[in-house]
Amino acid sequence: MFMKFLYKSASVDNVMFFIVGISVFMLVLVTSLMIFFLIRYRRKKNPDAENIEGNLMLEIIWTVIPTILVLAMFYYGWIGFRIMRNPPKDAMLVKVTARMWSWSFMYENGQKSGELNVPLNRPVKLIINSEDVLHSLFIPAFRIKEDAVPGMETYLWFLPDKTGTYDLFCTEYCGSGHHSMISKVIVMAQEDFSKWYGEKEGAGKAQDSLKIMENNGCLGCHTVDGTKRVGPGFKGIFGKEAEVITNGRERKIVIDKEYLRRSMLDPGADVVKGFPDIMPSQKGILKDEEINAIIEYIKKLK
Amino acid sequence: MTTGDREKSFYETQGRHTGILSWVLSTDHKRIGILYLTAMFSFFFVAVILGVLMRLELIAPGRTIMSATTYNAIFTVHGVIMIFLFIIPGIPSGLGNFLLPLLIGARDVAFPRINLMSWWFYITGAIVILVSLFTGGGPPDTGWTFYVPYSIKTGTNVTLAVFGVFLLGISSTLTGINFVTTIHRLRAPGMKWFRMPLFVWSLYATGWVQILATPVLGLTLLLLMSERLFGFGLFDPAKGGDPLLFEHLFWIYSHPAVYIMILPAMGAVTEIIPVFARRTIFGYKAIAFSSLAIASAGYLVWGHHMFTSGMSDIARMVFSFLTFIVAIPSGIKVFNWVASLYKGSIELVSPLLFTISFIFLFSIGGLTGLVNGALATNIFVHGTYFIVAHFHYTMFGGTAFAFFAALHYWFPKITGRMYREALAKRAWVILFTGFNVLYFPMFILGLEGMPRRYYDYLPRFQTGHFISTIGSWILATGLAIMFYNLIRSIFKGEAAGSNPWGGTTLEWTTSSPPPRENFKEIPVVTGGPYRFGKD
Amino acid sequence: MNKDNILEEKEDYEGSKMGMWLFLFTELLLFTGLFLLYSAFRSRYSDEFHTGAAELNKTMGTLNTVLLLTSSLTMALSINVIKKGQKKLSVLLQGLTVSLGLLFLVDKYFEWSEKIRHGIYPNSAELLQRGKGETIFYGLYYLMTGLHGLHVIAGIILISIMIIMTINERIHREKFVKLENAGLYWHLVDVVWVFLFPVFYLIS
Amino acid sequence: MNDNNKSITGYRIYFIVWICLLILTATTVAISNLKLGKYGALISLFIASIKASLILLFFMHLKYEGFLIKAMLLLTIMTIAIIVGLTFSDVWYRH
Ligand code: HEA
Ligand code: HEA
Ligand code: HEC
Ligand code: CUA
Ligand SMILES: [Cu+2]
Repeated sequence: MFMKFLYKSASVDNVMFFIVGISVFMLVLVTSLMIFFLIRYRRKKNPDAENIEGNLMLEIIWTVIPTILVLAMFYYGWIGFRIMRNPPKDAMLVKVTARMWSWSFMYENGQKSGELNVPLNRPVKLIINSEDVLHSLFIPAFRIKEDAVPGMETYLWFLPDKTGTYDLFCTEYCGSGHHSMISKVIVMAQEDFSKWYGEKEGAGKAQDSLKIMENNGCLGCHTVDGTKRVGPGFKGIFGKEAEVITNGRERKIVIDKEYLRRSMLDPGADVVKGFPDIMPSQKGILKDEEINAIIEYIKKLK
Repeated sequence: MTTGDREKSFYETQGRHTGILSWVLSTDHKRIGILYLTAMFSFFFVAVILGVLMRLELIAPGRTIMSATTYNAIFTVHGVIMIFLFIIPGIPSGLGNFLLPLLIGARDVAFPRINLMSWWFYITGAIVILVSLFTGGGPPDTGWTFYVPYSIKTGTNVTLAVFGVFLLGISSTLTGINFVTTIHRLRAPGMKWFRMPLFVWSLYATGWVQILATPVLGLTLLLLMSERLFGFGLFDPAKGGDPLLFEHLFWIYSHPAVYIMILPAMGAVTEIIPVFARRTIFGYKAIAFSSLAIASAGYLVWGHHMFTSGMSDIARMVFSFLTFIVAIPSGIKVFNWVASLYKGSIELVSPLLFTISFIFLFSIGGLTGLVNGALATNIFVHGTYFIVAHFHYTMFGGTAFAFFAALHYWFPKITGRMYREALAKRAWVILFTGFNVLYFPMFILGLEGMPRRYYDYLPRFQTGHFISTIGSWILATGLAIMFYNLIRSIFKGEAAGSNPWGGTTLEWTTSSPPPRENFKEIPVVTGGPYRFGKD
Repeated sequence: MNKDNILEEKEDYEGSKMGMWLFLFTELLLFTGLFLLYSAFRSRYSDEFHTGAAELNKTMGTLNTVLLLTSSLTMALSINVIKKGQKKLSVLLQGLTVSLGLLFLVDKYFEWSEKIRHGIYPNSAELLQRGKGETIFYGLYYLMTGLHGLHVIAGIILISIMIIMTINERIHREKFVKLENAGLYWHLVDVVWVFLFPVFYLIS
Repeated sequence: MNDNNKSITGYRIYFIVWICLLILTATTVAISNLKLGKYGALISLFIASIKASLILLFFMHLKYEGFLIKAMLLLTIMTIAIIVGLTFSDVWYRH
């Protein structure tokens, strides 16, 4: 039902060509006139200048013509934009959650993934939210971008009309991992997509703990091999004593199940000393089983 | 220097204090101007080094010389220094202070003591920012835009840095008040509004922007500080706040601020063109009014920085429309400048060279601004290197090149000496080449999808980044030569005499450097500012 | 004679006043930012703003309004009086202005401390538990009245300096622009309050 | 400095203005007790504007100022209106 190759991106590109075309023309005009005057009226050749105070006609011309040009630019830009803001009714819905520093895509059947898998030629509507700070979802190949704002839903849509793998970036600065908040858009043929979609559906529950952590972005800040990133590493912490800051006061605690659970649901309550209080709360995001699975997993990491 | 009865220049008149105090406690607008210039270029130097370090890091994918945290701090500090310490005070507070009273035939600005005070705010703010780099949680890493909620959550020393910027805001506001009052009250007898040099017009327009926009920045920063200290929650969605309102408040100031940066620059080149074309300016009134038009339209467009922020679609449309309106008066200026060369008798010396390249580079920057301003294309290029290229073309290619032009042009007036013209031209060639090699690839990178504020990038972006880094070295060479030439000439240059270029505005009627009170006798003005040749 | 001073000595009456007005405009824009936030949030949380406002002490707010309005009167009179050379009366009126300003602050102090005693202050558990709208309402309440309070303090300091200058004859019947400017500042603080008052106390 | 004194305003006018201000304060408080809902807010803002104008015109001598200061104030108020108006093009129409 939709037209040609990269339909929407083409509309952006047309606007781009239009504006850049006019701009290049204007630039060449201005520059060549300047250079011509510099040569033609150089002092050696033209020792006596002529005082020309102005010319009303010219002023009007170079006010009116640019005005018309920029209004045309505005108009095309706006038309292109209107297409971008009106997703077709039959679009496939994908919920996007951004967090420091990973993306999570949730499909209508509840399936989660860290990459955006979409079938060919079906419009996709992305509903975007953020768990912590501002992010921005950018897919250069489809010329679309929209910020992920905590506490507010934003949206985007695009028509994946060519199979392949495309880059997906975060373009709103969000901390030290901003540059690594990169994912992929994989456009696959309908059959491949159905296979992927169905296959994952059954596997939803049996995901292992590491996968849970990957899909929820924990590994953007934590590691399982003991090194520190933005947050503490998980290796060997269970049962150890740690210094945390509670309500501005330092205290010592022993890392046990309860503490780990609290760390995930209410990370601001006890902040590990030496780390910033930036971890997003997982309340309402991780299910109870998932939390338990993670705790078990951390327990075993020796 | 000529005769013995020459009036003592302001350098030789110390005033109430001696030594260094005769500078930092002086209320002489010329001394204050020089204080600004010195301080500004010191900070510029720091920020330039940071810029080059960034480029070095970006020469290849992966870690080259620094960690991600360091990189983020560096681009933040680079941006903050360049914007708030260099380019905003640059022409108005630095050159403007020195020149404004000279241009309108006054002995000083309207409030000399407040002028000194605003320098002290400036320097204190600058010091606070520098201190924030080495204390607390380390240098701020938010980008110069300080977007919430990240700027509230990060553990780095944002509060102190923001306080520093707040002080700079006060400094800028006070300068604006001072200039507007000065222009209203202290014009020499006979200098009607339409006899003022066009630089003064642009300073006047700038002054109003400083008065009416900067307080909003002040408030925004106060709010950011109090969020960090007390957690009111105005910008924290968990407490009911709204991060987009912060963006509005920030850009309500920061878009008009880009016109604080460019307007005085436009004014400065408008002084230069007629002098070297030996003819009057083309379209005096059009240029004067376009300054006011740019300043006022500048208030209407801040939302174009927020086209992808989740703002309402109606607001996006309105702001996009208004954005295009600002382009028109800028265009008027450009066309009038070009027309002012027509049938001139043009001498292509370094100030004019810098001016011509200013027009060229600013046009590129401005025209790509149109790409940013159209909705469809903005969605694509926002947050990419296309924007980085756009604003370096406008700020560096625009404002800074005009600033360099102005420095060369008024150098003999300020120091009483002449720089080496041949060397200045050579520096210009290298600077101009380096500039384009450095920033042009960024347009391409942006269109390929390279996001800004990225410490690391995918290998497919490498070519562009590599060329760009090479460009930064060429540019550095050019700047080094230029500054070498200027600094050397302060001490060793030939004496310049009071009017080496044959300028017709009032500053050239007094000796170089000017005496403490600028004019032996306040001149009486009988005609327009640019009267060459016959009449 | 030190050269630095020549230019500072001569006073430009119109110029000083223009400078002051320009400064006042910057103050207006400073508060504009806050009123902007207020109205944006109000349109989102209008019910909560009403409940919030209902809890503020209207009597105290009204009292404060009267105090400030009266202080504006005494301030205006003090300038009139100095123009006629009645130095003592002017000092007295300025003193009254300062006292009324101080009373305003005392009133504010009681208001704030009562709220704080009830556990309502930025980021307090009580407030967070009441929900988003009220958190924002009280956030704005503290910010806006707080910033206004700071201006009152600044005004009090300024006028106190004026009192000293009047006593020292540095302000007198021929030279009073400083006093006028201080007055302008004080009236502006009053104008801001005139808007703060209905916006916080009267919308319930 | 002979022309400065021309702007001496009579004592009487000050007291009248002051009394008007107090009356307006009383009115606005009284109206707020009537609970007029949405209109109440508008009315109280309207009254506040009158009060502010009184202070500006008389206490701050705006009435006796030249054209310039008035024009400048107008510019400021217009700027404020623009800032608020354009921001609300977002706030009101966000989906
Ligand atoms: C000196 C500084 C300066 C100046 C003068 C400008 C001038 C302009 N800017 Fe720029 N801008 C910045 C500094 C500046 N900018 C900065 C710092 C940022 C990024 C901030 C950040 O995010 O960190 C930015 C970002 C920015 C954006 C947001 C991009 C984004 O993040 O999504 C937009 C969008 O509209 C924009 C537009 C414009 C426009 C339309 C002009 C116009 O005023 C330009 C007008 C000039 C011309 C048009 C050229 C000359 C005219 C002719 C030769 C005549 C013929 C032309 C016609 C057909 C009209 N700018
Ligand atoms: C006026 C403003 C200005 C100027 C002049 C510059 C100058 C430079 N900037 Fe700019 N830049 C900004 C303002 C400016 N910048 C802003 C506002 C940002 C956004 C920050 C943010 O995202 O928050 C930015 C961001 C920015 C980025 C993007 C970072 C990112 O998004 O990841 C990059 C990357 O290359 C960069 C590079 C440079 C370089 C290489 C220079 C070079 O031009 C520097 C080259 C100059 C030299 C190398 C000169 C060396 C001189 C000497 C040796 C002479 C001696 C001098 C004296 C004696 C005084 N800058
Ligand atoms: C934005 C970065 C970030 C993300 C994403 C993140 N964390 Fe954290 N985490 C931190 C930081 C920083 C700390 C230390 C400060 C604190 O306790 O709040 C931390 C602390 C913890 C702790 C306590 C560790 C200790 O040593 O005491 C646990 C457990 C934890 N996180 C689990 C998780 C899980 C599970 C997820 C994913 C569902 C996750 N985190 C996602 C940043 C993050
Ligand atoms: Cu997420 Cu940048
Ligand atoms: Cu802008």
